[in-house]
Amino acid sequence: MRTVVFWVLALAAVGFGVAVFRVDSMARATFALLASFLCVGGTMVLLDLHYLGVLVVLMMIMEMMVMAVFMIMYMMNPAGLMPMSMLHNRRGALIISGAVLVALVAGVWTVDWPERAGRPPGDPTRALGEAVMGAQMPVMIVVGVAILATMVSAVVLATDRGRYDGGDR
Amino acid sequence: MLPWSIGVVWFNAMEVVAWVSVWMVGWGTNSAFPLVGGYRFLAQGLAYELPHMFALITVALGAESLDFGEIARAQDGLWFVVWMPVAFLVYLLSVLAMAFWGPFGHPVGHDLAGGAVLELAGPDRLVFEAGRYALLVVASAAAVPLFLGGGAGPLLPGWAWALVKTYLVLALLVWVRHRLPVIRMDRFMTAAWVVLIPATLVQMLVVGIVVLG
Amino acid sequence: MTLQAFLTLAAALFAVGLYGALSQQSIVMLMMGLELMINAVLVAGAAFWFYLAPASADGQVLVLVAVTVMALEMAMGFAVVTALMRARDVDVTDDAGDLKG
Amino acid sequence: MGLRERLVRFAAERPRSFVVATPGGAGARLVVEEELRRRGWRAVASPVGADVLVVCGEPGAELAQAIEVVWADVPGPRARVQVAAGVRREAVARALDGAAAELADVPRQWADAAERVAAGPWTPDDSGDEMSGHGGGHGGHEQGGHAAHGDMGGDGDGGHEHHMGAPGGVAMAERADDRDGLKLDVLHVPLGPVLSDWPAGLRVSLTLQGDVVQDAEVGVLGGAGDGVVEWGGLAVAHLDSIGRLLAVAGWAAAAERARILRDDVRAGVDRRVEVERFARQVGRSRTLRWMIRGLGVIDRAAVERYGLTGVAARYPGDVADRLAGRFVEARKALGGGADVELDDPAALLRVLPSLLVGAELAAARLIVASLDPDLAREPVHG
Repeated sequence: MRTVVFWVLALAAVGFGVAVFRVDSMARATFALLASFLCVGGTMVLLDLHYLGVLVVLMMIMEMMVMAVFMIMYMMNPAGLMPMSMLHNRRGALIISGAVLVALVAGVWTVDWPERAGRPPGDPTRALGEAVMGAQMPVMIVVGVAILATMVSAVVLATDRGRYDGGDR
Repeated sequence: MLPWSIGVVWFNAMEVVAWVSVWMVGWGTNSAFPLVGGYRFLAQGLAYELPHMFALITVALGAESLDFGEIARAQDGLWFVVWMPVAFLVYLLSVLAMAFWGPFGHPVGHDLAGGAVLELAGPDRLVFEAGRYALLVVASAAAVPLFLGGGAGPLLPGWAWALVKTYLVLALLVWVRHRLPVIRMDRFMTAAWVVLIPATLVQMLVVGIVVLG
Repeated sequence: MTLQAFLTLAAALFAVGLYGALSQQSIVMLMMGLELMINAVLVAGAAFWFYLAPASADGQVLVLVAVTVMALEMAMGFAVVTALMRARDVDVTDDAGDLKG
Repeated sequence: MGLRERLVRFAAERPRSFVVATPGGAGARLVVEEELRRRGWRAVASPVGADVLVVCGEPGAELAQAIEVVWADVPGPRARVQVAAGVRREAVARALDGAAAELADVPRQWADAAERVAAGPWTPDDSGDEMSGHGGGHGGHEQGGHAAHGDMGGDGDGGHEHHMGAPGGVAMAERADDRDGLKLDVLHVPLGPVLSDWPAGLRVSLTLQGDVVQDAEVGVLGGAGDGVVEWGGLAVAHLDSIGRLLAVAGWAAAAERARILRDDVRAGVDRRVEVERFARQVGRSRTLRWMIRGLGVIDRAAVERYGLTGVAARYPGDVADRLAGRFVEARKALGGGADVELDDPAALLRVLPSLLVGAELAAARLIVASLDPDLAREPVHG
């Protein structure tokens, strides 16, 4: 039963992933990407990573909504009317990504992966929590500083004066 | 299999789906006013989401669990509403903002002749309004295990108390509907980020100290 | 539902993302390609945690970091596109290739 | 009487009505609003959610055309009521009863629906000329609709039933310099003559980027009436303006209270104490002040430059100051004060564009509601 669900979600995720670059409306591309992420979140719940799976769902919905705003704002040429990607680099891209795919899949199926070390804990979320607050604390600190740096630099880069009158007050 | 051990995160994830649906309604009807209404709900979402998340985290910190049942049981001594008033207030505000109800009804505001729902008639409008009321009811029902001690209470059985408390929270939210002017996000956003977030953080600090102490 | 199956899914997502990133003109679409590639990292990380080292939570922390990186990448991407739009009123990759050697 | 008739009758008992005012029809609007409240019928903000379209006063040529387009927007079953300018309460009651009966008349509604289906779905090219200028309900559909924020109708978005195949056929959103140094899509949205709580006959065509007004151009669609409006006293006019401003600010309870007080004062009941208490209650509301502070500031220089008179001149400042000013004027008028100089609509229309540019759509609505030009006194042109 879990295998069937997995394969359904996997095919859906890849299908939506391909749809992102096939579809001709910006909003649809964004929601195709969102659907792909939701499927990935689903697969993670299958791996008993309930917390991380639902976290991906939560984060991705909010991110994709903000992305939809920017996509529509900046996609000056309506993708549906003026085809965007030129032909030559499409074929080149296809070849490169195809090669990468073949290489990766070959690697996946040939390497004999080591046996599992240890049993998954009863509650992976608690294990994650204790790790993040304990041994992996430096990781959280670095991530926190990275988020702060991104916030500051994004604001500096993006705002000039602010389109609302209140911007300069 | 179902993620009940992380009920709070699941509840939060399902709320955010409303962002997608209201934006799609506004954008899909291909008319200017609903489009503005849809984008207003995104601004409202960004304004209420962080204080709301911190309020939920405060509750989870107090009960040391993300599961609704655990949280309700953890309140048998003292209800969270008593020693987490700021979190409860912020939660109520975010319930209003989540269901764009009453003072937070700017996305479907009267000044845009109905905003996102302007072009909806008949069954579409019925489905949209039903979804909105359902969101309001579910969110106020969630306030019971989070802050009001779940089914705890004298005399009546657990489920009766849960219903009564949900009804009270819902009555409060419905009463507020016309009582306040609509709050616009260009002014509420700064207040939300500058006042509400620090307030919930201080509340979380207090709860953290109490839980550790 | 074996490790190989999950890694194949990750490889497929990575390839689709790479194709998107390489073939699209618009920077914003290029960023969506990158997001898909990080999505692949997410799946791979979760699979490795479950199938190889579930005892310790390092795999989960990796997934957490991958989710954060995805958010940061998107934020910075749009900041760059906004700055580019304001400076040069263009959002297509060809016109923004000044750094090219 | 079969179940179906009983159900239809029950459904038609309390229809939702969309009230449309023409410049000369303000008096009729007051009577209609009072009658609707007495019957408990809800007045809705958009024609799409309405069953009965009530037109107060005689619209001019262009306004009539705008009302036609709005009438096409009202989904069936639908009924239409035309109320003359100097109408009495009984006439309005009879007209509304007629509308309720018409809604319950199933065969007639079927005929109306069949005729609309025969006319076929709406497509942009046959939607009349540029000046259709219909109201908020349908505001952006023509010009703004296709340039919906840069995302083309062509790529099929949601419920749009027709697909614009050839890209040439679609009015693409042209791009203009943003106030923020970017070049983004421009959306032309008319705050049309047919909009709830909007000065009758006024049409402000906005150029929007996002929901920030880049440019505003004011137009007046005349009414066909003789232009004189008997408000029944200055206090009634002020209370009506206060009610509409509070409705636009989204404070439904206070707007309703203002309208009840307005109707009582119009009926001659002495409401000075209640208006006093109501004024204090609205004045105390910090949320309202927080929301309308600093919008549409008119300083002394603007008063001279545009030759403003009336409330805008006597109470310079932002929307909050004008609201407080209207309360003071209403209380003075109730106390039998000397009649003061009314606001000159032409001057208000001149000052409007300068106030609206740079404001958000919601702020623009509040600014217009705070000025509330009564175009009936405006010399009808265009």
